[in-house]
Amino acid sequence: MDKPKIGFYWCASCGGCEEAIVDLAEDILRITAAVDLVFWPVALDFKKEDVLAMPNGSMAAVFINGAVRTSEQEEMASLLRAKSQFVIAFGACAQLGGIPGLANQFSRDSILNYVYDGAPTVVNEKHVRPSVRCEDNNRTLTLPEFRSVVRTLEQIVHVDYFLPGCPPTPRLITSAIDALLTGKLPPPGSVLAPDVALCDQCPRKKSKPEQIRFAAFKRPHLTSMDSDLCFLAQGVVCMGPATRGGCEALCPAANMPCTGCFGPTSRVHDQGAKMLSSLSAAVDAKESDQVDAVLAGIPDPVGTFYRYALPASLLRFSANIGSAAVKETL
Amino acid sequence: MSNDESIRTGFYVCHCGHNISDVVDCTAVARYASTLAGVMVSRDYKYMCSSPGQELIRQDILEHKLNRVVVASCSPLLHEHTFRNAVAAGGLNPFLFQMVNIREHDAWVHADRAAATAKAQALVSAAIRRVALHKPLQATRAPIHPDVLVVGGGIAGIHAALTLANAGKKVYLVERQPSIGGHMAQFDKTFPTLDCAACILTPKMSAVRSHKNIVLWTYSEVAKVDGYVGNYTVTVRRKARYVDENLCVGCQECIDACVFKVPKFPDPFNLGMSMQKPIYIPFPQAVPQAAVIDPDRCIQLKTGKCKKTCVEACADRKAINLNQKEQLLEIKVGSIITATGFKLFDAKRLPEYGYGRYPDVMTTIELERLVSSSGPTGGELRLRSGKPPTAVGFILCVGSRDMRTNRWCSRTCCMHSMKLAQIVRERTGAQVTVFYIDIRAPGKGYEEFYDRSLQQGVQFVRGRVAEVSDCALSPDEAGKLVIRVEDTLAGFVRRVPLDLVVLAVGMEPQADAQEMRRILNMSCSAEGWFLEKHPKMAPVSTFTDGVFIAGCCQGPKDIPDSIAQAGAAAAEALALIDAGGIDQEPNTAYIRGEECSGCKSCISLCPYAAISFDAEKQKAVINPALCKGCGTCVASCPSGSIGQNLFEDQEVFEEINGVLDYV
Amino acid sequence: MRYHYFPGCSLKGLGRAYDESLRPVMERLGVELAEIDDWNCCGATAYMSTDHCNACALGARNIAIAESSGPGDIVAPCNACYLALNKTRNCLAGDSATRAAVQKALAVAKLTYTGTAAVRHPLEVLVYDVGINVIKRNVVRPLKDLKIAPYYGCQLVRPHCSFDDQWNPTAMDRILTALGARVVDFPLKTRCCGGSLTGTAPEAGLRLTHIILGEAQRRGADLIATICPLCQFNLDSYHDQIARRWGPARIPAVYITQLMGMAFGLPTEQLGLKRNFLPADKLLAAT
Amino acid sequence: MSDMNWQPRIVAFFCSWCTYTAADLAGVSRFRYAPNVRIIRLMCSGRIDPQFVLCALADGADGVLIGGCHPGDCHYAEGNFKTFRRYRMILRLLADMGVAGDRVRLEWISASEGERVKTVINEMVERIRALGPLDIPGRFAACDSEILESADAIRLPQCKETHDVVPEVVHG
Repeated sequence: MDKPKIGFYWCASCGGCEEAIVDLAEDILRITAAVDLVFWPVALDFKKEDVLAMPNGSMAAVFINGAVRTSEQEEMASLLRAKSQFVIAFGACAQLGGIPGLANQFSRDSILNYVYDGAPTVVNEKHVRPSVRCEDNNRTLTLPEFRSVVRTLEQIVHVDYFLPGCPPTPRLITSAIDALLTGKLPPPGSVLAPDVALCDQCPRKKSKPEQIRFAAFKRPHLTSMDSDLCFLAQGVVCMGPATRGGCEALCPAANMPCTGCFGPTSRVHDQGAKMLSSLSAAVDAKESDQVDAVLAGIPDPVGTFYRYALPASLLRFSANIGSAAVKETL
Repeated sequence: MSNDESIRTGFYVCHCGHNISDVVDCTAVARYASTLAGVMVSRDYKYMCSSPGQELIRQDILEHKLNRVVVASCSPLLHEHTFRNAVAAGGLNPFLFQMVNIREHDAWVHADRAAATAKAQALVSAAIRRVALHKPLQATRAPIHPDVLVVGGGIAGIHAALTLANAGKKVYLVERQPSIGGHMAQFDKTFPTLDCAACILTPKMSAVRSHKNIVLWTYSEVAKVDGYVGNYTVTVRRKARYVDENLCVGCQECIDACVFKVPKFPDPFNLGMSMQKPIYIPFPQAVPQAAVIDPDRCIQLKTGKCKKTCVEACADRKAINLNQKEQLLEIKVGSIITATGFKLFDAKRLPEYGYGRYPDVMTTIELERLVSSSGPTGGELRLRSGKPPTAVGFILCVGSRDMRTNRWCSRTCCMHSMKLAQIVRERTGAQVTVFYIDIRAPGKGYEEFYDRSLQQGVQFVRGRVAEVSDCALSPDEAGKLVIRVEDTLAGFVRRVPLDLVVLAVGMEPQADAQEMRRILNMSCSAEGWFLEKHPKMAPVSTFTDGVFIAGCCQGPKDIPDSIAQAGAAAAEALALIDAGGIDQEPNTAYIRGEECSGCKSCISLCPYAAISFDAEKQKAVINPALCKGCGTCVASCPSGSIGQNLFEDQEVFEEINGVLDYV
Repeated sequence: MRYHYFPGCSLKGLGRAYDESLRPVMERLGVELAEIDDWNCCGATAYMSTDHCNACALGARNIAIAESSGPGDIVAPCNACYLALNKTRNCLAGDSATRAAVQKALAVAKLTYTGTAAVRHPLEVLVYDVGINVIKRNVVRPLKDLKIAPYYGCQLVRPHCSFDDQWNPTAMDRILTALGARVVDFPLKTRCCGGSLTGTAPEAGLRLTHIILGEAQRRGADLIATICPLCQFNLDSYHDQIARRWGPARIPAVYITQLMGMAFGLPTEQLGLKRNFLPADKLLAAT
Repeated sequence: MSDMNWQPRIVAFFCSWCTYTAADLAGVSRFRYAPNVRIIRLMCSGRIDPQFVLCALADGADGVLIGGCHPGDCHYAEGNFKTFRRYRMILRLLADMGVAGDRVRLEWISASEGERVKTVINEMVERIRALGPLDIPGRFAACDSEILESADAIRLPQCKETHDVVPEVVHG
């Protein structure tokens, strides 16, 4: 019997998810022995034509990492969807939009203006912008279209499972692949990590007091952090209570607070709203200006509460982007 | 739970006579509801809350095997219980029900039929989506502590306390002043029968003192109330009286012996028209009949350098204890009756009437003391000059029915003034004129009392008095107080010279009514009167279960009405106690143990300390007996692991979606 | 302390003594009064009741000029001006249609009404900005032995009264006490003086004037202190007619500022006291 | 959305003890006000999960009105203070997400202030009318029109959908 065929692909991603596969170390040998790797552009030389040539549904599973921002990524996601029995959103960007998703606060034009003109390291006297097509020496060059917003993989194609994390841990990857190989699969649509928030497995859990009030919020780079005490007890914003566990609390173990890459639990629609609710309700002030003064300790609410999940949140993107889009469609 | 196949909802929209159907197209609402998911029956009916209306629900549940019910009618605060009972009568769990408010929130506030109907439909859609997620719930029954606290020892508080005590219940009666009796104790006679106020009040005051079921705490205030219906913990502050009221026999020897040979401090009971010493008994019939020492005036308490002749005079009885300290006592009660009364309007706020500037302008309560046989003049009515008055005028509605001060009618001043007018006529033969806007005499025997006033020669001039001054424009005005008033029946401006002007001051909420309201978690009307749960159907109940109101703290009223309310409040408290328990809305929050990460974020947010941390399981737990169902913890749980019965996240999300359904 | 000063027509005519005495008294107290450039009639009460919008425009022009010439409140000593300008402000604050019409009219003259400058009476400025203690410190010739009836008139307190009691104002009482005078308890403080009825319907108007004079006389007042040019005129000008009808009540009526000037030791001739029909002999003798 | 017939859509969350009761009183007093607000009753304003506010906006509300007891008057001691603190942060979040702050309004209205319900609702409706439609679903649709052709499925997270797919717990 043929070994199951497996593919890996990346969209708007930093490459960390690809590294995560390499991080499987010796386990990777066991896996490659059990499957046929038929598509992995970052490691092996495959082309789109190779995928087109495969019969529909011929791959057992494809792991796609990265958010979706360009027309090419949409095309590849759709293509791989057709060729594969299971599509697994691999990592925070594919699942929730991830760090690239923070771009959803800004319009496409303002992003391009900054990247091609505004950034201090850029010299672009002719104010050149990338265009989808250009003619040069009788040749036509094309680029994929840069979409108006960042999307999660599920907003483009149907996704069977989600493997969370920035990046997913080797342990979660191995158990996901084992589940696929053995057919012991959870219900479709599941996130392949525990549905309990991170505090459950955080080594600092015991040090969190029952009565907690925030008189000030401190930022990690501006404070010296105790290496054993709960971050929230130190006034440092830690997304752990609002974030799905399963990461083995790697960040707290390295004396950094959780930033939320595993996304919300299944009971929550909007990770940021929930963390905002919990933290601000416990602010130790009553008067408007005092409350504002404490909350000012969180200078960037979107970047803090939605660091990985803005495109998957209830509002998805800034209403200003929406206004532009509405105008265009009129 | 929300598997659509199994949901069978019955929907009912009420016309409420014409109250709803005049503005909302009820048939259109019923037609719309019939198109919504899960709706098996959709009806409109004239009066859903009537017996046939409730029967309709019961029948449909049986006939159509309904497992959810939605009624669109009035406010759930009014009839939710009615319909839950109807649902239960059909054999269904009463919480598989949702109510839609299309009367108070729709038909009564909108005029545009199309817009009001669309709004009703959206609200109905919300309820039908929401009810599909409802779970069967069990109301918990809280036991009722049988003891009752009555706050305020005026006639209302006294009557409520005696009624309860006579029924065998233990009552704590807490009064702020050193004696019970309230305003009524200051009155000479009572209308319309003109029987002596003291003769009907003092026996009740003594009965309070001697009743074995009443704990009387005067000179005391309610400092704090915790808990909930059936189970209140009340902290009472007992101010230092410096006299042990159980040892004091009221012999007054200490008062006679006080180093102040003559009384020199204004006596509040007589409104400063007589004087008292630093040690005093508030008034002759005071209960308890025990002296009290004013720490701001007693030399010993102020400076520690007094001969303490009072202590000497008390001798072996040892009732005087100058080291007494304020005490905070904690009691447990199941229900509370608030009868904290009113305060009189300060006539100085209307300077045009000259109160405080002209000695012979006084208020009705001051006149009351002057004509009282126990008053500062022994009942003899004299002007400040010592002469008897020959012409007396009463100005009604001082601080009532007035846009500048208080808009409300104080209800008692017409009758009170006529009573005093008759007494003045009788005692002095003076000419008496009553200046009024309307004479309001709506009680039993009251109109007859007005007739009697007329027969006794009391003059009535209809018109709002412009001013009282002492400037004379003619010789017959010289040395008199002159009232200028537009006589609206005769149609000209009158100048009426008088030698005594009596201001019928109205009633206002107590100065600290807001504080009391907060302590007891009640609501107040915009004017500051304690708010009854329903003006007609629940006149002595409040929005806080187990807290009742009686007397003038709810609004101005006379003695018969205050006593009637006090009796009603006592009966409500008795009904609660004798029922043995009360069903509580099962809207408590709960933690889904397997989902909780033990982050403890919720624990400090709970106002009732109902959430604790289970150190063994490393999860938070909510004690349902302590949870009051506010839902703050639910809104805060960062991992969505706290649910709230009747207000689950998903139920609210469905409601949000529903209200945004635009047909 | 700097204020825009709106003297109004009366203070340039019949009520000149008020203007003459107000200026040196305020100067002595360190109050700077800058007369509004090119001011016009306030419209008085009559115009307000015949053409509301135009009357508002008339008042608003004065306020707008003041506002454009720098920060500070407006002082209007005449009770009628004080009332008319405050009515204008209240109306423009609450009635957007009138405000728009008025702004349009002002725009022709390149003026804008902002409503930032309050219109205040000298009594308010004296009691609340300057302060009774400062007034007291400036007294060099106390008015002792003078019994004075404080008479405020009706327009100061009706319908708007922001700084004193509507029925029993006391600002002037406090100033008079500070000057060392004996204040007569005077219940007719805010009763109408007869207003313009003394001219148009003398039988009604003079009766009202007489009531005030008669009451002051009965209470043993040596003088009546006023703060309104029309009140002062009525109380001062009809003694013969009043005497013929109701008997004499010859109590001189002077401005509070004249009394202050005397108490502060300012030269008598600077205070316009010679303008009284019924000379204030006792005042002149007492100081 | 240039629909001339557009009417503001406002979702209100009122606490049962004060503001909901005040809205009942407004009804009993027959105060007429604009029909654009749909009231959802919660026991306490403290129950208002910021998700509710965002959900209402994401599902098409042009504004959200929150009503609670006056400070110091909360039936549950301090639920309204918790609401207030959340509200201050929600305003900042919304500002960063391009939603004008006055689309979400918090008002303290006691049980006796029926007239205030009328005033606040009318003011709110007029304010939203002046701001124009927010129409977040329309904005989603407009943005997503760029991918419709290439994608085989568009899945948007909406609060209404999630209750029928609740994934079970999987331990890794």
